[in-house]
Formats: sequence, C-alpha cells, structure tokens
Amino acid sequence: MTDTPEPIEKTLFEAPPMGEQERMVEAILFASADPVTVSELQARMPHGCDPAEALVHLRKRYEGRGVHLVRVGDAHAFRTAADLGHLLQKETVEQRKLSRAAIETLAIVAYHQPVTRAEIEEIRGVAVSRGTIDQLLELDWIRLGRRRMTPGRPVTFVVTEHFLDHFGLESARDLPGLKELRAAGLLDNRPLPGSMQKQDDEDEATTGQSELFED
Amino acid sequence: MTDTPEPIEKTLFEAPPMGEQERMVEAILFASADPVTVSELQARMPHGCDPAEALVHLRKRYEGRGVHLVRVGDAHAFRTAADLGHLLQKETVEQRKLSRAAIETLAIVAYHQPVTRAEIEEIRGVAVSRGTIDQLLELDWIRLGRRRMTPGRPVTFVVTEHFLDHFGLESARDLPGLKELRAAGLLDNRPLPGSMQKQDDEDEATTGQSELFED
Amino acid sequence: MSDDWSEAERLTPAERLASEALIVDVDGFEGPLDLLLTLSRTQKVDLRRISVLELANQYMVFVERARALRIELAADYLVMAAWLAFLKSRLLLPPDPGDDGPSAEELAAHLAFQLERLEAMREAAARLMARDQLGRDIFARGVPEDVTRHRTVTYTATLIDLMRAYARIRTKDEFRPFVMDRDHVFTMEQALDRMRGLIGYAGDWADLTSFLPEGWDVNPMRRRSSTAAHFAAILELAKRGQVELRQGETFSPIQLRRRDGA
Repeated sequence: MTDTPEPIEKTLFEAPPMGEQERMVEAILFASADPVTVSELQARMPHGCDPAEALVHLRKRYEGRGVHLVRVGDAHAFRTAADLGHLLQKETVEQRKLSRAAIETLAIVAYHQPVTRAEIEEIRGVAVSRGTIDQLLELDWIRLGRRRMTPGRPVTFVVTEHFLDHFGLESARDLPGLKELRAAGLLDNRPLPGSMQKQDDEDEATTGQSELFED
Repeated sequence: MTDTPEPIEKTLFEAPPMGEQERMVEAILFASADPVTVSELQARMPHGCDPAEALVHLRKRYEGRGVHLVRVGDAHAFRTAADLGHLLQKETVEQRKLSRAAIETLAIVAYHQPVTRAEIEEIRGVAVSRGTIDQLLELDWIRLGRRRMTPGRPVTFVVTEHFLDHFGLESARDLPGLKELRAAGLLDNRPLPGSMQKQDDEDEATTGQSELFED
Repeated sequence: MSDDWSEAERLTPAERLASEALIVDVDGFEGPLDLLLTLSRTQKVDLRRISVLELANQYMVFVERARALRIELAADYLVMAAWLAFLKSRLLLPPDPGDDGPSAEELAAHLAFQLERLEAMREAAARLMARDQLGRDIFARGVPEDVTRHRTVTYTATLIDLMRAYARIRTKDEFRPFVMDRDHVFTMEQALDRMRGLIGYAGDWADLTSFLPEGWDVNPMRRRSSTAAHFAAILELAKRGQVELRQGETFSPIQLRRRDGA
C-alpha cells in the first residue's frame, strides 16, 4: 500500500465507477430525442467521467435489443431496432412526399459534398429550382458548407447530422455504395473535354470532398 | 395427450419467443409518447403474444439501470432513474424579468412582513394570484411565516435568507425607507394632491415600519 | 436536317414507336440529360459501351416528332439537339488534323460519362430512400425528457426593481385609507376612563392640555390623537353635568373644572 501511493487527485475527484457512468449516459441519451455528442455528455456528467468508454459498454449492452444505441456523426442516440418498425407505424407522422428532383438533389449533395449548385445542375443536366434547395434546407437535411475558392466564391452544400440521423448513417462515409461509385470514377467532377477553366473547379471539388470524407 | 390437448391456435399461430416479445415491448414503450397499457401492447404485437409477461422480464432487465420501466396507472413507460434526474438539467439559464405583479408582491412582503395575503391585496389594491405567490415561494424569495393570531388564523409571508442574499441585504431592515426612495427620485414622479399634509404620514409610515421589523 | 431525317428513317418501327410514346410524356422529363438516359435504355447495353451516335439519332427523332406534333420543347432540349447534331457530324467525319480541340470520341465519352453518373446518382437516391428512415422505420424516444424542457428559468430582479415597485405602489395608493397604527391612537373610551379618575383633582379651571397623558404630547400624531380623544371625553362629561367647560375665544385653550355637586 505504501509502495504505490494513490495519487491525491484520484482520491479527491474520484470519477464514479464505470457502471455508474454507463447508467448516466443511458439516462441522458434515453431522455433526448436528438443525438447527444460525447462532449455534451462530458459536460453533464461529473468530473473525471469517460463517456466514450461508457458508450462502448452501453452499445454492447443494447446489442440485439428492441432499442439500439446508434452513432450519428459525432453524436449518439437510442433508436428502435429497424426490424420492429412495423409495430410502431402508428407513431408515424405523415411525411411530405419529396419530388424526384428533391430526392436526386439530396443524393447528389450527399455523394458529392461539398457541391455547388452549378455542379448539381451539371450532374442532373437541368436547372435546380430554388424550391428544391429550400425544401431540403427546411428539412434540415442539407446546409451551406464553405464557399468554394473559385471565381464567384459559390456556396457549397453539404448534408447535415440530421440527415445522417434520419437515414441511419453513422457518417457520410457510410453512404451506400460510396466506395464503388468513387472507384468507378462516378463521383468525379469530370469536365467537358477541352474546357480548361473547369479543371480548377475539379481540383477544388476533389480536394474538398476528400477532406470531408477523410476526417 | 388427451388430458391436455394442445390448443390448435397455438400451433397455427405460434407467438414469437419471449425474448422477441420483450424486444417488441421495449421498442413500443420507447417510441410511444404516452404510457402504454397491456391491451394496447397486445393490439400492436403479433397474435398470441403475452405482453404482461414480457413486461415482467423487461422490468427486471432495467432494474438498476439508468432508465426504469415504471407503471403509470394501468400503463407502462420508461422513466429516467430518479437518482439521475439531475443529469437532465442542463444549465441553460434563461433570465427573465419578474412580472410586475410578482415584484410588487415581493416588495410588499419585504416592506411589510409578516404580511397576510389579504393585506398584500389591500396594499396593491388588486387580487394576488395564487401563481404569483407560488412563483415567489418557488424562487425561495418568500416563505410562510407564523400564522396571524386573528380570526381565521391566516398565514403570513416573510422574505427568506435567499432573498436577502439575492438583493445584497444584510437584513430586511436594510431596505431603503420611503424617505430614501423619495431622495432617490423614486417617489417623486407623481406629485399628489395634499402631498404637504402627507409628509407627516410618510414619516409616520417610516417609523411604523421600523417598529415592524423590530420583532 | 434532311440528313437527320434519313437517319431517322433508318430506325426500326419499334424505336420510332418508343420515341413517340416518350413525346407524350415530355413533361415528365427532368431535362435533356434525363431524356437521353431514358432513350439510352432502349439500347440495352452498359452505358459505357453505349452508341452515342445512335443515341444522338434517337434524340433528334424525338425532337423532330415533338416539332411535328407542335409540342413546345424547352430551349435546353433544342440546345442539346444542336450539340448532338454537331457531335454526330464530328463522329461521322474523319478527324481534322489541324483541330486541336477535343476529339469527337472524347466528347462522346464525356456524354456517356454524364449519363452514367446521372444513372448512378439516381440509383444512389433510390437506395438512400429505401433505407430505414427515422420516423418511418426507426423511432426516436417518444417522450424525450429533454434538457430543453428542464431548462431552468431564473427570474431576476434588482434592488432597484424592488424599490421602484414599492414606490409605485405607494404613489398609487396615496388615497388608500391608511392602516391605523393602534400604537398612536388614543381612543375616546380610554380618554373617558382616564378623565373620570382625574376630574376629582380639577377643582379650579385648568387647561385641557394639562390633562394629556405623559408621552403623548411630543409626537404630532400622538398629540393630535390624544387631544381629540380627551376633547371628546370632556364633552361627554359636560353633557353628563360632571364638568364645566370654557374657552376665552376661538383657538384659545379650552379649560375645564369639576362641577360642584356632581
């Protein structure tokens, strides 16, 4: 005992045992409809807690249950298991039917982000109506990203955490078929041959995107 | 075999295993906005399920967890464990001004304590709502004093230590008197008819008041 | 354009029929690229190996049919038609060695790429929408005991607010009957009791003020109250014939003495 003296800090500010921390994370996440980030958890829990570790335990505990602990971007939330959705249809709030243009635009933003309006239009081969963008912004599925560092500094669009939450994605990297599409070069912003000016745009776009998916 | 014939229905519509039923109950209770009764569970679950039994298992499973399965009347719901309620109070401190009724009532209690509700109403000239008193009690700025030894033995209100603390007063006697209020220009905004004669009254009031705080 | 017509005539009747069916649906297309993608499906090949030449023909047949049926096509459909006509001529003619622009094959490949990319996005969108969605297949907590609901509202008030409030009440209530301060009031009954005991000593004329009790003559309110009470008391005693009163003139001191024989 005398050989290994307990550090004073540890005795003074002892964090609750991990089991207790797990209960705390459980209570906080259960109480929230929206995903809660690790730093928010940390802020609410007593000093010295390790919510990240508690989350690992908790996720394991809920494996195979009727309710799962899911990750949404940097945040975590409890969600009902997908296979039980049919029991819960009663809770459904009828959702506005999205137009084909809106769905496609959403997919393009998700897979090509950050993407400018001009790029969306190039991919779809048609003008994107203001209403379509507005609808997606209103649903909080897309938001404005950083401006592109090209002439005109156009705004870019990216998908939101709410989008990830809605479609049950941990991160934008988990979009279905993302790897295959990228491997096939279908996420490239390939310019029309001979248009030199487009080349710059493309570099920007590629860099921006890889940055986004890398982190 | 003939003594205990297996009911045909059971074989035809085999209910899901109990573990599965437990998952179903878990998901339904989690997603429901209101507590759910056993019969509501039964209606949502596949034929042959025994939600009552599933509830027993589920309740046991959540024993000691951060969230409990509780009974609310005839229905069941998940609730945060009582000892973790404090974690759900995020310190989003929203500051609001006290309503005019509340601050006036508070002022009367401070200057006239111990004071009954009837006296407050007499001084303000309007009825004091239960909500106003409750709010001040809740804020821990006033508390119940001794009952007045008059017919009906009405309760009196006095200010609390917390009140003194909040307003930076050592004691209620430190409250500025009417003279000081006048000196501060707080009473001068409305010269009143017969204000000369009132001067004496006012002095009287100050005296009376200090006596009031003597006991 | 007559050249185009001859190209069009080379299409099979089935293809022509298909493009006419498309015209009926012209409003349903999301632009020329979408139309091209739909047309390309008739080729039933991988988009990478699509015959752009054939696709250009199909597109121009579509545009001509629309024109014949007097269907107004949006400008971008016509721009695409012009570009495809240009591409077609480049594909059919031997390359010009002096032209350093992109080759016809490169342009055709790019169109194929665009179509493939649009198709890929369309599939991705379908896959995305087929996922389990929150509020449809997956559900969040039904009764969030969210922190926002537990938001603590603190009410603030400063001492100045408190003083203002009190001042406001007091100024408002100047005419309110003042709560009688019993400590400063000498009642007539008290004065009467007191005077009954004292008149025995009033054999000669004496000022009423000299009968006032001790401690009730300095404070103005006490003085007024006791004076009034004692005045009323001696009036009562005079009525009963127990004392005599006199006053030399208005506002001069009131005097009293015991009435002999009382």
